[in-house]
Amino acid sequence: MVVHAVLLIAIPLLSAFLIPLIRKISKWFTISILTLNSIFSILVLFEVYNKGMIYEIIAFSPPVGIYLAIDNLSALLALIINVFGAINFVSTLKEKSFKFHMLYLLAIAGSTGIVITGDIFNMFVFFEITAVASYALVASKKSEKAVEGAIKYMILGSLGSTFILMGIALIYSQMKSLNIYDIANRISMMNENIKWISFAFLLTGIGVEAELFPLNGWVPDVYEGASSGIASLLSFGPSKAAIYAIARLLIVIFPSMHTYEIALWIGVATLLMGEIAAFMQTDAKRMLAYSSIGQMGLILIAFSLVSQGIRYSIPASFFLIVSHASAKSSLFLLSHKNKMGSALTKYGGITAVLSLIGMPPLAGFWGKWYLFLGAASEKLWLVIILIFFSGIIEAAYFARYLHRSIGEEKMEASYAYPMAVLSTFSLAFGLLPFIYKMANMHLLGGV
Amino acid sequence: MVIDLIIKIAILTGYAIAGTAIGLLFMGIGRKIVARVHNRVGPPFYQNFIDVAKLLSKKTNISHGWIFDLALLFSISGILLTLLFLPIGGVKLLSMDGDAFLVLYLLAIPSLGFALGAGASGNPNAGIGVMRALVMLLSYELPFVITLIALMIYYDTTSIAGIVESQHSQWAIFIPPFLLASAVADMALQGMLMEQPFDIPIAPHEIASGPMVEFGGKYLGSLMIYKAISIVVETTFFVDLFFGGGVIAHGKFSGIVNFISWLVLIFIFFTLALLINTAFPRFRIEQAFKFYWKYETILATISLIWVYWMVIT
Amino acid sequence: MIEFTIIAWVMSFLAIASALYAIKTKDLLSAAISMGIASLVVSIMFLLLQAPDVAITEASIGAGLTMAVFIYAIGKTERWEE
Amino acid sequence: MRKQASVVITVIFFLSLTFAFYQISSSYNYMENKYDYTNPINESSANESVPQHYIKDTKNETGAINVVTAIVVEYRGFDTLGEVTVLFTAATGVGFLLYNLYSRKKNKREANLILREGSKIVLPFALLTGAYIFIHGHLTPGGGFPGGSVIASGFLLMMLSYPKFFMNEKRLSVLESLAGITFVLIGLFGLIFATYFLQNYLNLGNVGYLISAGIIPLIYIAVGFKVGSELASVIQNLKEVQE
Repeated sequence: MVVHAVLLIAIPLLSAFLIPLIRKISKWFTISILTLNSIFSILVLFEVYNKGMIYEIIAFSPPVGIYLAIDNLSALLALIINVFGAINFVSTLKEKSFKFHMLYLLAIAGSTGIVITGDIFNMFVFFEITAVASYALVASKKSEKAVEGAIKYMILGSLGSTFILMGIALIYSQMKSLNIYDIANRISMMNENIKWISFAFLLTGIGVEAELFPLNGWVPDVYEGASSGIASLLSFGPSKAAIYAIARLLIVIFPSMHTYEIALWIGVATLLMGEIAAFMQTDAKRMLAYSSIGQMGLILIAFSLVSQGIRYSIPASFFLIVSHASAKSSLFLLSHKNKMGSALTKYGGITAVLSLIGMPPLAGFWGKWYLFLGAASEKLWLVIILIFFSGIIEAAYFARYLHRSIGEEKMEASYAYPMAVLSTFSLAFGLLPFIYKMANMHLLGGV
Repeated sequence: MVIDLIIKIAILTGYAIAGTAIGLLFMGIGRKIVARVHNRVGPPFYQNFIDVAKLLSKKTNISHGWIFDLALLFSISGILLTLLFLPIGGVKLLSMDGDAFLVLYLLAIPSLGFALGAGASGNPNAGIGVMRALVMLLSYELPFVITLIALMIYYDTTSIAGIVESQHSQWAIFIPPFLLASAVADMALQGMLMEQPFDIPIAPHEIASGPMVEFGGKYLGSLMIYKAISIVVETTFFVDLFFGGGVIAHGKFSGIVNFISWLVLIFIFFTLALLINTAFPRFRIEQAFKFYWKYETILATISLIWVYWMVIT
Repeated sequence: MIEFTIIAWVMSFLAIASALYAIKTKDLLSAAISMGIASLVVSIMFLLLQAPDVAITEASIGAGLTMAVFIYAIGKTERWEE
Repeated sequence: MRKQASVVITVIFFLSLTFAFYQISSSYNYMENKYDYTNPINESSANESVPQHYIKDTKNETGAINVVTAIVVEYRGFDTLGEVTVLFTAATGVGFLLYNLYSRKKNKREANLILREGSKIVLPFALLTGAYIFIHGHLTPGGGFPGGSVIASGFLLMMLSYPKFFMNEKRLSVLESLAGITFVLIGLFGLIFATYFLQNYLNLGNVGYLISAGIIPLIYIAVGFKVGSELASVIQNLKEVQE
């Protein structure tokens, strides 16, 4: 069956607009819409899997109009965002306000839009939707910490949006086009200085959302303050979409040795900062937040190894994204009580932690392994040592975390079931054979 | 198809049984050697076989839930999987690009397994032991990884089999920087084997065997099997890296010769570890940490830079 | 053409000056009002640059609604910055 | 320390921007350059720069005289849908966060007589202007966003002069969602009656007349209602909130 990819965005938007009219049943309506959207995202993934990259024109043919360009990685990310969003919604069932459901749908739609759009300004618009929805969702707990985190996030996020807009304006001033692939094909015509300045602006702007090194001051506060369901949403939704946007920037628009190098060292700095800070935390949620930063650094490293190790880099990022999205979101759900009482939560928590540390045969292991291979093929031995070093630190604090959080207290079913299901994904993606084929296919279009 | 599978399963079982037997034998001989150093007679060398048989035939009444069971299974399967990836006497069973990283990860599995088991058992001594074991893991991995990367840079491969094959003409130990690196790696081996002065996690006199304190009966028997295989695996890893997997002959009966030389080599390094064990008192945990992260890491880095310099000139 | 240049310079100067004043002053109310002035001046600039669409939007949102929101917010909190 | 750092960062930011814009002006004039588009999609027939395409072909392709409107609603209609949603999200977020903090204070100071009476006269004209701006979006400068904000500023005037003035929250949000649904449905009808999402499937009509340009006026009316009601509700929320 052929599915229009634009429905992935249009349906959540339509239902978000519809919810104020049907306030009474908004919860069940949202669940059914999220389910529908997950089914669509699965269909889109299969279509991409069969056909390769798919395009969906909106209104006019590009470069005059806008189109959606869905490659394998973005189809996978759309799947992750939508399916995980549907599963994770179960944990927020206690929220009664229909506005919460609207914001949730909008955050999902925005993150999906970032990954599937083929137009750089359209990407900015979806960044805005995602960011604004996330600010409100973070503050929805209404505790002092939540509001503090949300305000920090909002200030940095709006600065970041300004930077993105500046970068896009500079690109448009030179290329007279906003289509990513069109820009990529003609990037050599661009003035060298403007290219660099716009790259810097875009990296800075998206880096706020992607939790990169100097721009991630908001991360621990936000994850600590937000309620568990929302922290989980942030860990698989907006941050993954943003890191994918950076990948498009690096691999498609500005492919050159220097950009890869810059991204590589930013990634390494992010990784080390995140892991070392996580090791020193005493609060579980803050530890998970810093560990998220570290993982984002890993994913960025994977994306920046594309000059020699492209054979390995895309599978590496693929598995790292899957592993981090599933494991970290399930751990954030666990951090609601932070005690693994029942067998279900024990299973979920242990699987998630092992996948994050990188134990075979879970998805996290394949990610790290391909990452090592990619780094070795580029002869970046120092990077390997640093990644390994951070991996050891990660293992140490996660082992401490496991050791402390195994206990007798039970969690509510609305948290226990989603977290178990979410962490199953890192197991399933580590084992399913067709995933390997998918991961090894060329990604990001014919660039 | 089916026959292939059966053959594979048979080979795996054979590896497991052989590894266990060699390990238990070594442990028995080791007990004898330690006793001689202490000027005692010591148990016979087959004592460990008897111990394991006895423990496995015992009935276990105490259980701490499925995580506790899983932890042990986890550790044993991790160490068995590692064994399959290590070439023995130059004969490789499984091999792929980048399996050196895989083995490093696999070697960390048992520690995590024990952390899980200890967490599930709830014994405070086990908790202390696990914390120490994790700090030890943290300590010795870093210098070890640096030496491993020095090897990878020199031989330009990321698979252990590749490293072993590259050493056919000349063992790595005869190249000056790797002499230094092997000294570092040997100390890391001492930590991996949990022999003195690095037996802090077990610390028989302080915390009653640390992570393993709650294991009894069948569990203790399987634990001994795990210990036996881990001796073989860890020494083999060391020998593979620096002694070319013990490969000395290429020819008609080279398989047997190489197997024997491998056996001799791993026995030598196990004995070396035991002798160090008998001669030194135990470090405190922060001393061990400092030892590894200060002196060992510096030496390893020196050898890495030396190798790098050799490669680029 | 010379008139246009003069008006553009004056307008830019006014916009920058009022924006700087908004940063400098300790009185939040006058800061909000001077931000409104800056928006108004910028909207005139848009008009001069033949972008009437943007000019209408900037005038009503930048000079009208945003300022009102700021003034309501200041009314609920404190007028003077420490 | 922090202050110095922020000054340094700001200076660097502006220097790089200035440098970039200087480079733009000194690089080349785009109207003289004709590019070959390497087409991302095979069917695309564009063979010139995008701005030139907008200026030359807007009238034939969309039937709108106002090029800006054509770009905003037709060529880049998806972006506009997104921007409307951003505003919607912000309004929803404000309403969601301030929901518990409402208080209808009784004793508020009244504005003076001139403002009160004057605003009564001005309000109808403000609403009319707003409506004109968004209905004639495809003919004259303006459109949904400016029109909506003009309408909202009319209500702002009422709020300033009558502190007890208050709009029904529920009706506002119903209006808002109806307008949003209209926009998305128009897009989805494009998928059904034509090929693409948001494609113009109505008759373009006589270029220059009020009823022309297909879906553009419809979308702009929806956007106007949406923006007006959203901004009004945001202001009302912020006005009613108590610390």
